[in-house]
Amino acid sequence: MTYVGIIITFVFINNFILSQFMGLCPFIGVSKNVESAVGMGFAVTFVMSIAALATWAIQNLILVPLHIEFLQTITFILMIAALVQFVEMFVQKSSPSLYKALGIYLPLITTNCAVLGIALIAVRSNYNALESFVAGISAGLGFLLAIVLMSTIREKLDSEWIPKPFRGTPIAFITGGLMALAFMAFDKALLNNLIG
Amino acid sequence: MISRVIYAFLSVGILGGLLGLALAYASKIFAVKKDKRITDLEEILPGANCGACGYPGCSGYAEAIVNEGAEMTLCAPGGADVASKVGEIMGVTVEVSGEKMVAQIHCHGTRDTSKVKYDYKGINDCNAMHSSFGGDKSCPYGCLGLGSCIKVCPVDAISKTDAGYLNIDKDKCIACGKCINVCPTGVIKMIPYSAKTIVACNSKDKGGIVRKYCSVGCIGCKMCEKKSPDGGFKVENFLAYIDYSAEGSRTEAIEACPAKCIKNLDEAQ
Amino acid sequence: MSDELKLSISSSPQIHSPQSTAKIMWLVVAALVPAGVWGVYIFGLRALLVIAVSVAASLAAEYIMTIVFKSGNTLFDGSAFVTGLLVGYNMPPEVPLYVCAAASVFAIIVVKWTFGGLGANWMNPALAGRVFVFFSWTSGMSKWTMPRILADAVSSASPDTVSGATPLGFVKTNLMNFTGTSSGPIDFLTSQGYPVHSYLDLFLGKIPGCIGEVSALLILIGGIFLILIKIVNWEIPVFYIGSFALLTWIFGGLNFGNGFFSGDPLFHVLTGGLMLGAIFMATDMVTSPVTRKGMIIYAIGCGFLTFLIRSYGSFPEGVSLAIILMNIFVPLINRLTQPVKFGRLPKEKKND
Amino acid sequence: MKGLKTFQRGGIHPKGRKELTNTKKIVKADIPETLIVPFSQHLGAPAEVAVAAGDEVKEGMVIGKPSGFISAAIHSPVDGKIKEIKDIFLANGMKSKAAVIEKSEGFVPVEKKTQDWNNKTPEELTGIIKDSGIVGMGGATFPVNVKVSIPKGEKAEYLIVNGVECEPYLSADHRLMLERTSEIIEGLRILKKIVNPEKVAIGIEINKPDAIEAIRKKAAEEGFELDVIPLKLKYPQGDEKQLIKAVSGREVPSGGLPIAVGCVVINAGTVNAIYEAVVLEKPLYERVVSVSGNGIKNPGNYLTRVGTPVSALIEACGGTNGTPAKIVVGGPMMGFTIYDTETPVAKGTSGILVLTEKEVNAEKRTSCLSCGKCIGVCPMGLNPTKMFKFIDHSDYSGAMDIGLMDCKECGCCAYTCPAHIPLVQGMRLGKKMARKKVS
Amino acid sequence: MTDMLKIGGRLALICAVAALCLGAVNAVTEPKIDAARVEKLQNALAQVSPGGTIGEEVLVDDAVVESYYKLDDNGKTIGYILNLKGSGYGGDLIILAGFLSDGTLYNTVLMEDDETPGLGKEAEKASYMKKYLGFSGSNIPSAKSQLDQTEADAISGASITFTGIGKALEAGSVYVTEMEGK
Amino acid sequence: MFKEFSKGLIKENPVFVLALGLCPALGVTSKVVNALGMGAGVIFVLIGSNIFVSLLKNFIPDKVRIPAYIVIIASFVTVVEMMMEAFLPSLYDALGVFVPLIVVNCVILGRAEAFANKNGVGASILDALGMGIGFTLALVVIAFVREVLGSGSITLIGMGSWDGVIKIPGLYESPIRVFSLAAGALLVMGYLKALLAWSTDRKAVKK
Ligand SMILES: Cc1cc2nc3c(=O)[nH]c(=O)nc-3n(C[C@H](O)[C@H](O)[C@H](O)COP(=O)(O)O)c2cc1C
Ligand SMILES: Cc1cc2nc3c(=O)[nH]c(=O)nc-3n(C[C@H](O)[C@H](O)[C@H](O)COP(=O)(O)O)c2cc1C
Ligand SMILES: Cc1cc2nc3c(=O)[nH]c(=O)nc-3n(C[C@H](O)[C@H](O)[C@H](O)COP(=O)(O)O)c2cc1C
Ligand SMILES: Cc1cc2nc3c(=O)[nH]c(=O)nc-3n(C[C@H](O)[C@H](O)[C@H](O)CO)c2cc1C
Ligand code: SF4
Ligand code: SF4
Ligand code: SF4
Ligand code: SF4
Ligand code: FES
Repeated sequence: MTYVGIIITFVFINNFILSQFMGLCPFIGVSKNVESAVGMGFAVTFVMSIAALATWAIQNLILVPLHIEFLQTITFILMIAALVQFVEMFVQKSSPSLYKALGIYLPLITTNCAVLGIALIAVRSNYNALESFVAGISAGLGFLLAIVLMSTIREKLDSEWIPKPFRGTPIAFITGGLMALAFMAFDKALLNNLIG
Repeated sequence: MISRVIYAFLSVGILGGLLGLALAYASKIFAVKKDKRITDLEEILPGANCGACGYPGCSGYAEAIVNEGAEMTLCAPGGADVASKVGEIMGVTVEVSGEKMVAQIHCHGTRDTSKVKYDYKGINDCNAMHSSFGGDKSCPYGCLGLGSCIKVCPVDAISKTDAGYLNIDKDKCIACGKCINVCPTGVIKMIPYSAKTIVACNSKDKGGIVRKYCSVGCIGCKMCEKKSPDGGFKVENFLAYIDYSAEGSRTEAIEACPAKCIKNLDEAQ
Repeated sequence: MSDELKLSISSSPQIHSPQSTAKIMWLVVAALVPAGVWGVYIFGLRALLVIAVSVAASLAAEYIMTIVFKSGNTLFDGSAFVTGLLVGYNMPPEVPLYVCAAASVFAIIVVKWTFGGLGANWMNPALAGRVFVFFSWTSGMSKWTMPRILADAVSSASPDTVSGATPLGFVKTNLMNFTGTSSGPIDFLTSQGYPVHSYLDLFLGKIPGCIGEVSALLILIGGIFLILIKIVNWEIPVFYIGSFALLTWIFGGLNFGNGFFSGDPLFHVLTGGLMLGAIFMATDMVTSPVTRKGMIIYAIGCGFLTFLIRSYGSFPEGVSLAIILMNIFVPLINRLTQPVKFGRLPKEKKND
Repeated sequence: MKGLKTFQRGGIHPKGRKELTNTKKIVKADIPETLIVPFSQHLGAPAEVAVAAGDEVKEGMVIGKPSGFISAAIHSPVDGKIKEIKDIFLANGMKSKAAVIEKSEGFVPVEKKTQDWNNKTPEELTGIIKDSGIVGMGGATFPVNVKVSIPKGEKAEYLIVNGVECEPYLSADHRLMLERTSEIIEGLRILKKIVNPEKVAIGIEINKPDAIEAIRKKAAEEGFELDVIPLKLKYPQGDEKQLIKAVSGREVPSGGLPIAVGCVVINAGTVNAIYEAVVLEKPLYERVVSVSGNGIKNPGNYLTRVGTPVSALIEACGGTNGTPAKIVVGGPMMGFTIYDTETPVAKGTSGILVLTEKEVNAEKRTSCLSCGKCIGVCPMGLNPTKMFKFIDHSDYSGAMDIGLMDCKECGCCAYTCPAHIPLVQGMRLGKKMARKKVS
Repeated sequence: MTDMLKIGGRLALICAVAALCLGAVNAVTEPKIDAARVEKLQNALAQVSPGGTIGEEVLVDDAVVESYYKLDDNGKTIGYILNLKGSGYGGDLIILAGFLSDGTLYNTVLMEDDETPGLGKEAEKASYMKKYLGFSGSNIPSAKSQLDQTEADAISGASITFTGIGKALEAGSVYVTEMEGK
Repeated sequence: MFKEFSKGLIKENPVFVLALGLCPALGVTSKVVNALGMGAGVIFVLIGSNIFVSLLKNFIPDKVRIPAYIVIIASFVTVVEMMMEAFLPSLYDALGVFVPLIVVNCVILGRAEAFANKNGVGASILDALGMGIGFTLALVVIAFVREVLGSGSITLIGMGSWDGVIKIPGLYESPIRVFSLAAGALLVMGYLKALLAWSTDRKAVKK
């Protein structure tokens, strides 16, 4: 698949949130206001792109040559966890203001399925290093798009009188559901028609 | 087969070791001191984020205690319990005074019992209505009943009774004072949690005037004073006040009040 | 105690323009009536039944929700009526009745009242309802009937090429297997023996399609009426249709193996419910941006997405999906297009 | 209509209804037996009560002294006796102290003689204005002596007279410009001496062609250099920011004063009051009030003593027609409803309207449709629906952040809103609560 | 420094032990997994094969055909089984199809897909794939209009899948005839 | 002790109340049987990892706590994965990528962090069991609603000649397909949560 195809696929068609069910916890949890959604979105994009690259290296430089693919999960997640922690420490030291903005989300990212998800999907799709990286960025951007749109809608909803039982996460899920309904406009066939 | 197990053992072990070393090293060079007391405080504060302390939420207060030396007794919802725990963490003993207070609305008048001046058309908000001639009730002291306090109460302690006046559930109230702050008429006042009675009127007008506009208002007749010799009641400015520190039964005064504006709180709920 | 006559006290302004929500809604209903009457005329009473069931389901759902949420009676503000009517207009005439009822119920209960009723929803209820049933019962939502007034043309055409497809759907699905050359959709329809192949038929509405979408003419008249009485802003329909037509003209020919700038915007504008969508649905005030600039961005977005889905997507039309997709962006657009405050103009030079 | 000046953004066109009164000559209203004179008739600190119950007072005597920099003196409108000092509600719903004055029997107003003012310095003239208790009569009742004292470092290029009178129903300024043309020109001479502007202009909406003509003619006759600018019909053109924009193309910065763009705006009626204060030595205790509305039997313009209860003035017009829906003090767009017709006329009272249901067009409020009409008509470029929603959810600082304090409460948004949402009341509530929080 | 070594060492130990255990489990499960995979493929091959012995898998470089198996009946090639890749509604479709040597489709199964349950997923059923059997080349249906009314109704709402499979099979059939022609 | 177990069922239900582990809760719930399978996998991993974390809590250095926990978790997940692929291949196919994603199921790491590293083995097992069953319960409820509405059927574990599918007449022929898709999953989740909020609110009022 071309790079354009990868981008369109992961941003729109297989949007991690709206069609793949990955990364829902932060999507619901951190979308209450636009600022934190943007912060989370960029943090996830950053980690996803690096993770996709790093796990590609593990897969192709260690696991495959040694025929120990069954250790995929454990090595990938180990890598991701360390990576996230590393990034967290680095940011905390080098830019306290950025840390204030992003820091609280970074630990959440370790347990965000989207990161491991993109690593596994990139490997299963036999992407090369650059493709994995692009897939990581695109999937991150797809997440960013979804969470930012979600947060703008939730901010609008903050100024309505939502019926009480629906306030908070229930309405967020329903909003996400309606978004997913609309995103069904983007399907594989559309991609195939578009880029042949 | 065996060789793969060995590879697995070695490679993952090495990977783990390297990452562990890197992280350990990184945590050293990137070390940032964070006062542990703040996290400890955050844990013991109730987490209601009600703002009664005057800081942006519980964690803001925690930071303020450590960094700015803020008072340790400001958390109303937590009360004495939390204050002493805060003291423990900060290494001082905190004097905590008094028992838990709760807010109560000192008016049981409704638009059926009190005279209405005009036909209000506008936002359902006490402050908005109060801007127009002090509200549509002829009584300038009473509760306007549009529920601005209900809206601000962080714990939903205030609700409308079937009779039409508002009541505060003393078990829910965390004494954050938001309702008192928002209420334009000053009809909400704090009373001790253990209080069993209130004077459900706030009118400081003379009895004759009160009679004209409200059928359940305090007329300042001093009947309650007479019926509670232990000093439980005091009338000032034509309005009866309860001295909650004075012991004694209040049933007689409740019975005697001609305006029936002294209420037993348990019944009022 | 309040028996004497009291003067009303209200905040300024003390007078008000004659508009009101209910008036707006009922005027929209009035503007929609001609297109619906035409639909019933050409598709028969079954179409009327579909509309009636949609409206009834919508009103019933609204009524139930006002009771559940203990809000005042809102049946007569007309908004549920408009939603129901538009659901009905967006259904094929032969749709199973449970499908259109489900669309209305979904629209009112899930899309509108879950968020708090009129004005609180962020997605167009009628369209969300339509998309919901479309994805749920795809085949039931793609059974088309030829208009009665085309009976002659149909009987002369070979029956299996026209087993009830809309012109747009026909062109799109059959183009996949098409190997000849064709200058454009109208030419293609003619060459395949499809009974409708003149712009005039498309414009007047002598085509199969959803009940309310077929007559571009009557929709246009209703729309102009609403624009004139300032209920609908002209920006949204004009920029929606305009950007869509432009894109179609530039890229639309590619599907036929022709070059750029050879598309047929007229065909695409007159088919597939674009008119109904652009004039009556994209303009729903609740779910469109509030400022002029925002409306224009939104309308162009609708135009682009409609083009994208129509030309490349798996579904023949793209209007409903495009609009609800853009609905998602409306809060963001509103954030980015705040009005410019008075007093931002730099101070003039003192000595000029 | 083309080519006429106006402001650009927003604005509305409510029905003018000027025909009810704009041909009615100003007549003197009977002075009632009892007058109620509030001590707070202006923007700023209430005047300090300078009399006590039982005191005898004379027409024009100071009964309230200014109590701060922004404050104004209050004068007795009649000869009589102070019956009591009590708390009353003003038309705007606020409490104020007021003197209840019983007119002495056989009181006849004194005829004033003209004085020569040409040898007075600007400072002396400002002093006279201050002592006469002149406040802006265009609605804001801002003490005029403060307004005309140009701060150091600023220069007034434009002195703009506000003859717009954009509020429906009202025609008091219109009649003043017609009937007191030379007085207004003389008043302008005084002002010109105080303010020392480069240009003097008067903006008048073209629904008052006779006033435009009269002023133009008189100024030419008297050789007074005056730019008479006819303006397109649009509410709220009379608001000073909009007027400055229309006349000079300048935009007063948010939170700034007109002087920041070199302008001073004075209402036409105020100019007349300045004339009376300086030339006739008559403090401000009398003004022209338009009494109008379909609920009034004989609408008209009345020269009314401050302190006259609304009921007395309505009586003077032959009473009401049927049951009124609202009694409004001021114009229909900015004015206040009252419930008690004993409310007195004050210095800023430009009109008394008795409105019927049909004129009011009140309907049930529904939820906001996000139609954006309120945004389109807001002359200040604000987002009323968003501010209202913030306020509705008690987020006052959210509303402040998007410009709540710039809101003029002109009412364009609420007038237009198809959902009949009381937007202006929301803005007021928001400002009130925001202040409450701050203090 | 020792602190760091302790941290690194302990993490390494945990990792290594974990890997060791996994290696052990893998040693047990892997043969089973492989066997199951082979069995599945064998079953499918047998199902679509018109007869003969199934040869080695030959990988090819083609847009649609991924690989083929020659079917040999005593030295005579009676047909081929092709591993085809088509494109459906939800992504790629992996199809195993047995052709006679004249390109006629003998039998076919859908091995992998990401289609919608109730619509495209129906193609995993033999009854769905029946519509293609017995045709060759461009006669293999790939549009609704090539079916009669009842059959067309059966795929209503899933014609993208139908077209995708049909097109892939057609390409497979053409590939077979070309191979034979050479 | 019982409290450790029971709290996970409703009061601190990981999915409905703590809003953790949402992805599998929505990703694999188009059929009841998948929910059961996923639940079983999660229970196994939860118990295993809780035991080991609480055993090793003093051995694991604080600085590499998270990587260490996650390695432990990942090991159990891999065991589940390999076992499932070997012995239950059809379930493995149905659950797809969500099996390895159990690793990042926030519930598990959450429990390791919040409970097992502070408590003894016994309590940790009970906690894991409660949370795991609570998780499974939530998944089954979601799957039940989604499958009934979206497919018109209820798929349980097949036995012998019975394929495990209960068909619901009427709905089975024309199900509301959206509920078996992503959009429907989110909607169902939203309404179930609202229902829970409403009922707890009502209970509170009654008291
Ligand atoms: C606090 C305050 C100070 C003011 N100071 C001045 C001033 O120094 N000079 C001036 O020309 N106007 C001054 N103004 C008057 C305003 O320019 C304006 O005329 C007044 O607010 C009424 O305008 P409006 O009716 O358009 O609201 C002041 C107003 C306020 C509220
Ligand atoms: C919405 C609005 C409308 C106004 N309309 C008029 C008007 O029609 N005529 C007028 O003289 N002043 C009007 N004003 C008051 C002017 O802004 C300004 O205060 C006045 O012209 C200053 O003159 P003054 O201080 O002499 O009153 C209006 C103010 C507002 C906020
Ligand atoms: C939720 C959903 C799932 C769909 N899944 C499939 C599918 O699996 N296979 C397919 O060919 N088309 C699928 N479609 C595409 C549409 O049904 C498409 O309109 C249809 O295939 C073409 O229409 P027709 O078959 O009625 O001619 C799906 C559509 C929707 C809305
Ligand atoms: C111009 C106009 C267009 C409308 N279009 C729609 C529509 O497309 N769909 C709909 O459900 N309601 C529509 N309504 C009705 C109403 O706005 C809708 O019920 C609200 O979205 C419900 O909150 C429309 C109303 C107006 C005034
Ligand atoms: S107590 Fe105060 S805030 Fe509450 S309803 Fe009464 S007047 Fe309003
Ligand atoms: S708002 Fe009032 S009633 Fe509510 S908790 Fe605070 S003090 Fe108590
Ligand atoms: S009242 Fe305020 S918000 Fe409304 S139009 Fe006027 S200035 Fe704008
Ligand atoms: S005019 Fe009224 S309905 Fe329209 S956006 Fe403004 S507040 Fe909402
Ligand atoms: S389970 Fe996926 S992010 Fe939490």
